[in-house]
Amino acid sequence: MKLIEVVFLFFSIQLLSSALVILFTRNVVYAAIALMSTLLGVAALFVLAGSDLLAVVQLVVYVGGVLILLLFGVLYTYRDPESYFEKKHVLLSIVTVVVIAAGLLFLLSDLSFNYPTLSKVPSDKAGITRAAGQYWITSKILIFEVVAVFLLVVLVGAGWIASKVLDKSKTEA
Amino acid sequence: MIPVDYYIIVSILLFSIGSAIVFTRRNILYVLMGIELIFNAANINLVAFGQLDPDLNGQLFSMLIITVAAAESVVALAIVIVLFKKLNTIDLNEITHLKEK
Amino acid sequence: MSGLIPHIEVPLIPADSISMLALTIFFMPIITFILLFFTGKHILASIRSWLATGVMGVMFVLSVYLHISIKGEHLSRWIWFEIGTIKFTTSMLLNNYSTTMMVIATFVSFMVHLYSVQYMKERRNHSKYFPYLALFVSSMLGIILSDNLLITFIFWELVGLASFLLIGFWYEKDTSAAAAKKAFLYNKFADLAFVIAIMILYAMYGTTEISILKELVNLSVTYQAVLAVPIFAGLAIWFATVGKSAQFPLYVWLPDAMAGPTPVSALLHAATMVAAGVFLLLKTSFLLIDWVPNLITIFGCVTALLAALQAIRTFDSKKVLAFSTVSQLGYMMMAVGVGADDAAFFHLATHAFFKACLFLSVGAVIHAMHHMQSHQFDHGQYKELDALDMRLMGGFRKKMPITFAAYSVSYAALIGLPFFSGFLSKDAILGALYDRAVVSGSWSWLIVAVAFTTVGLTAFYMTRQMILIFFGEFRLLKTDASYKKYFDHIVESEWLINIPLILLGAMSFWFFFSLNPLHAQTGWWMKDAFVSGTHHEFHIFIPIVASLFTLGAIAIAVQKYKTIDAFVDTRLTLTRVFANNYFIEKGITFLFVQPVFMISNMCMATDDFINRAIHAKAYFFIVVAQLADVFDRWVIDGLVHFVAGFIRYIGSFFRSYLKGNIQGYFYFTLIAFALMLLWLGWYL
Amino acid sequence: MATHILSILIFLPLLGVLGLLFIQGDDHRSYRWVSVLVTALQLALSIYLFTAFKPEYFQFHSYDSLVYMEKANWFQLSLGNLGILSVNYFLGIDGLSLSMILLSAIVLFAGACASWNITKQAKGYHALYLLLCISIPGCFLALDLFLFFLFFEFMLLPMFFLIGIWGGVRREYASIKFFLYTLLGSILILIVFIVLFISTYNPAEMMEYVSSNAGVTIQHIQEGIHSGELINNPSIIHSLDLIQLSNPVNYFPNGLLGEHNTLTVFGYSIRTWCFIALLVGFLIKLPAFPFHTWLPDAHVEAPTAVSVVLAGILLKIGGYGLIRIAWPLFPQEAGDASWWIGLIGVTTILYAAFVALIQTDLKKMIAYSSVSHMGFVVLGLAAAKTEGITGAVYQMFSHGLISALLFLLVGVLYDRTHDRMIPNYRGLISKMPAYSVIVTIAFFASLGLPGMSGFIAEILIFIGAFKGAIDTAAIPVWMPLVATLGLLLSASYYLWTLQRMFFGKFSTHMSIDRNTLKDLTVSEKALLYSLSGLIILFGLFPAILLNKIGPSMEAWTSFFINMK
Repeated sequence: MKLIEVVFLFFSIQLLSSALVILFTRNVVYAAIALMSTLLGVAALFVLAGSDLLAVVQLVVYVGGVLILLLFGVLYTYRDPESYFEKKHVLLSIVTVVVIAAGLLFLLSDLSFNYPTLSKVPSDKAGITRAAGQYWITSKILIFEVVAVFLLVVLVGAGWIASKVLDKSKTEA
Repeated sequence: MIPVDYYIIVSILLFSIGSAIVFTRRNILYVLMGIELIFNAANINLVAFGQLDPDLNGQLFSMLIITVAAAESVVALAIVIVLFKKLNTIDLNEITHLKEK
Repeated sequence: MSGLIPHIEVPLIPADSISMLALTIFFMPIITFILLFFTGKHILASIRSWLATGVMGVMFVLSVYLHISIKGEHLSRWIWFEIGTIKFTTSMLLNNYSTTMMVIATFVSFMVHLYSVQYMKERRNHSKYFPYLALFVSSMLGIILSDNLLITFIFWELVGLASFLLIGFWYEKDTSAAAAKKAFLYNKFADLAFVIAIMILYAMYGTTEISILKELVNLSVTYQAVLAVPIFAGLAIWFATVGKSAQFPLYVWLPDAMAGPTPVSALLHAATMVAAGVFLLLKTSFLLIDWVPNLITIFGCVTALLAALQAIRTFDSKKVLAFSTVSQLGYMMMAVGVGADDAAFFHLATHAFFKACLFLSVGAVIHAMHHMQSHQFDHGQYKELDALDMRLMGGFRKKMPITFAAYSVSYAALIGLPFFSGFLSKDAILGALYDRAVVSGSWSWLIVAVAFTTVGLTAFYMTRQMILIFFGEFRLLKTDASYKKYFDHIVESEWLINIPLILLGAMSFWFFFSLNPLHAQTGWWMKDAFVSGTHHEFHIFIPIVASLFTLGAIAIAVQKYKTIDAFVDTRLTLTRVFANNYFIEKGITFLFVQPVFMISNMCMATDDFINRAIHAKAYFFIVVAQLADVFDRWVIDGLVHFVAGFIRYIGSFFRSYLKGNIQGYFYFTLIAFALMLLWLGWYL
Repeated sequence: MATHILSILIFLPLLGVLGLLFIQGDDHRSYRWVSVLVTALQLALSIYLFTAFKPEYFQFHSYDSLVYMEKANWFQLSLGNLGILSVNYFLGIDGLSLSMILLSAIVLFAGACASWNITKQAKGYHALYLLLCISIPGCFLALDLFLFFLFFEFMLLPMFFLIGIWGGVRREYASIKFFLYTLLGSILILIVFIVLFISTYNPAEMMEYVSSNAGVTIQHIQEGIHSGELINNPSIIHSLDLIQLSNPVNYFPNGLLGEHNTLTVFGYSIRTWCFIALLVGFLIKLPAFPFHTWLPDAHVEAPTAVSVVLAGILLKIGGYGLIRIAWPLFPQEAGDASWWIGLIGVTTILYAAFVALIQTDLKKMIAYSSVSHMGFVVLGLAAAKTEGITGAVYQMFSHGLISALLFLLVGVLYDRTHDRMIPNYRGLISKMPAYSVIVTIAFFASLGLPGMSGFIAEILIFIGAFKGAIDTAAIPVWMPLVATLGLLLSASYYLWTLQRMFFGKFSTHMSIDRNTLKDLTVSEKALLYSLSGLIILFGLFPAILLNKIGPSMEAWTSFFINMK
């Protein structure tokens, strides 16, 4: 077992166990923290897969953006401590996980991938960041622009929906 | 280099857990988190296969997914807020308005 | 057809200075009308009335000047409008005829205005009265001056409008409103003939210029070409005057028109409305050929006799005068019929003055009666009092001497006593009738006999009116002695009323018309006033016989009414016939009005029928549409509904498993996903 | 600007409609200003047109006679063996259109002012009204029959909704009746247009195609068609250019309307049937007996402004169509049918007058009087003399003004009391003096009192009809004579109404609130007085209009006589 596989194993267990925490915890705040842990683990896997740029993006977008939003949602919907908690469905959860995972793994075991032989390894010492940046910014610029505009529209729209409700609640109060 | 199969196994497990969260939790915030996990599972797959591709298309795709997921969660949060304002609950068992009357 | 008549160019002639003066006179009342109509109640009543009166006085003075300074004929003609090359002209003809008529019209109008200033002072709705009078006068001037039948027709109708407005002046009284409508409609009916005359003349001769038409008619008469045209045109114009100049059988509107204010009646009867018809007929007398003049004579004769007979039995003081006017108009028409245009116009002139005077003096009496009524009203014991009823009058001779004097002078003129104007003009007409009878014989003698009889009748009913109004006791006291104290208050009218009476009364003397008191042929009037005029032999026996008739009738009347109480003066059958205007109106109602309403109802029914037919068509379409709808719904739609329903059934079966919970949907997605995986695995 | 003045005149209201889009809120005040402003601009433009129009002696239906012509090809459609359909955007103005344009501008402006009090869905109302303002001048100016029909039909749409939404109690019934009646007429007209389209060709436009062949003239093409060389050629151009249609050479000799065609249907030629279809189509619009029953219902139910436009302009389109299209295209048939047309005219005059006499609804009475007065137009047309035809056009013009005034007056009363029944009022003159004065003016104008515009029109029609009867025996002599009774009847019903409603002691039916009977306001006075002023102006000085349109009408008559 190579070191890198050990590292992979470590992060895999870390992220899967954090995910299980989300599945089983009754406290939504814990769940949010566990989610952060999971996302960090995924970022680590990205690094291991040689795409350090994506790992950074994962950190910035998910941990820095989505998670904060979720926490805000938690705060906003806070009513009383009871609502933090809900009844556990441990058995149901386990059954579901097992059934889905088993099915998929069973499927995977039947599959045999023909991996292509690598003509060149994209991740050299400098990482793929420079190459990826140049490549995306030049020949795939359209996708970036589409994504950018889409994001802008979504953000403005979401802000507008929420602000309207908030305004109304303010005037009602 | 770690075999792609490993990644796939991790992603399958992550996807299963995420699905389980979506199916079993009643709090809408948990459901959102589950969806994020599912997204991440998909991303892991893409990145794993993407390292075999010199054109980096897999990574580009997962980049797209990350942004879409971010947008999705923003909209979802807005919807949660509206829902909470309107129905005063985020319990999915109580939000059954889609049912045919 | 029209090719047979030579075409005559219609030259355009600019107006000379005399014509401009006449135009100025014509436009003065129009401007007054516009000014007073639109200022309405915003200016003081006295300013308004004096302004109108002043304008009328200036017009009179200018007319006199025009009449003196005019020599020969002054014709001016302009283009009114043109349709491409077709020109519609308007023209003005000044000659002795028209200027004389202008002087008469403006003088009488001036007098009536003066009178009205006082008369209308105490009556309501003052503000529109003088503008309407101005409109009346200006339309009359238009008829007098215009040399174009189309333009004449315009003013002809405007006279009708003005009379409508003035007769209906006290619109709150139902009789007034009805009389106004009646007057307008009777005139409108006759005016249709005018329209037809214009149509005929324009279609045949291509113009409506009277002077051009005159040449053309003379030409066609000379050539003996299409004589029917002037005959029918003349007939139509005569029928138009039957309405306006109140001839049998359309004269019934005139007595009703007494519902208007008394000065208006005076104007209507003397110088404006009824005179317009005779004047027009004189103007277009070249159209009256062949048998048309005889027809005119006969109708004139019938009118004179019937109206005189009716006057005998009427108790309404103004209606007596109205019937008298109708009767005198009959005389004028007779004169027109026998071709004595000069005599007809002469009688028109003299009649204008004395009839205006008669109306105004009777008006003064009525004014006094009204005073009495309003006095009573002041004392809070108002009783409806017919101020026009001669049976309630009497003894006004001593109370109102000036009025009495004016009345009796014009009375003498009307019945044709020597030394008065009526004597001259009536004798001229009688002489003309006699001359005609000598020539044509047979039935013409009957006309002469009726004319002389009517002279007697005129004297009779006028004497009766005079006695009833001015002599004897004040009979109102017999019915209600409480009027005594008011009767004692009655005094002579104000000077503004008396001056017109005196001036108009003075015009009844002979010397204004002829220095020879017995015969007008040598007077300046007959000599100068006419361009055309045939010479008549003077028969000394005619005035003598006429005077004998007159004196005899006076004697009978005095004998009869000196002692007999007026209230007994009723013979039911005759009165009923007279009061109903010989059932002319009933006949018109029966012959025209009722059928019109019958046709109206029939037309309305036809309309309903058309509507029903359309509805039936619509219903038919609806039925067809329903059938198509049934086919659509059950056969074509049925198939579609079956397929759709089947699918919907399946859908609803599965839907019943969903509880509206989002996670439920996830489950189903998952199941579907799993099935897909299974399927995938199966194949792999 | 001067070259496109006609287009500007027509499409100006489109700007107004766009303007309405940008006005927010339910406030009807700003909408009504848009309508008034736009129609005022249209009025100013048409007055400019009117003053700039120079009367000259010209030929009827020739390109030279049109002042301010606008012509552009709109589209061309190849129909295979049938040839090519060419549709032109073709506008032009001559004396006939000039009078109608002036009238419609005046009446539309009056109607816009009368829409002042509309509060129910004001935005939609004014938008529809402005659409009406487009289609009406368009109809009077279009000289391509395709374009004409487009505008003609387009008028129905706003009219239908204006009656159907803003009308009285039975508005749905009235609007549907109006729509179906008029649609029937439109279908007949459309059929004739299609027949015209397939049986004519347009040599002028074919010239443009073959202009590469030097030396080919219009005569060559016409000779080619007539000798049969060019027939059945897919490049033959058909168009509905009215000027070309007026030339009998441009009909295929063997076509449905050609001179050699011997096909008959029920014993009459196709040309006769086409004329009858056109006649009925336009008589429905006019309307004439027995196609008139839509009018009283439509009038009674329509709101005031729509009544004004309906009586003031829409009826005139029927008369305009007869004069502009039916008579010039089928002169022979029109001449042959003159007896029947005269009969329709006289019947309409008398029939409608009789019915008007016994109406108890004031608005219905006026509606029937409109029918009666439009009968004069038919009578004037039947005789086909210059005087009569000019009288007919003048009658349309003057009746447009008078009926607009009358319906405005009814609207004034209805606004106040919501009751139009004649027996329910008495002695109104003492309560509403100014109103009564204008009513009297309007009534006398309508009954043809001299000094008002109606008189000039009617007397011209009478002398024209009688001249026609004497000169050409187009109609029998009794027709104009009997028609004069119409004058008496209209005097009867107007004076009777005047006597019943306005004279006598003041009293009203107990259902009427007397406090609502207020006299005219200043703005109402301004509108009504200016309309009555116009009526008197055109009655005293007919030269203003007649001198302008006279040459055109004379050219019309000579054209008609030559073609016959």
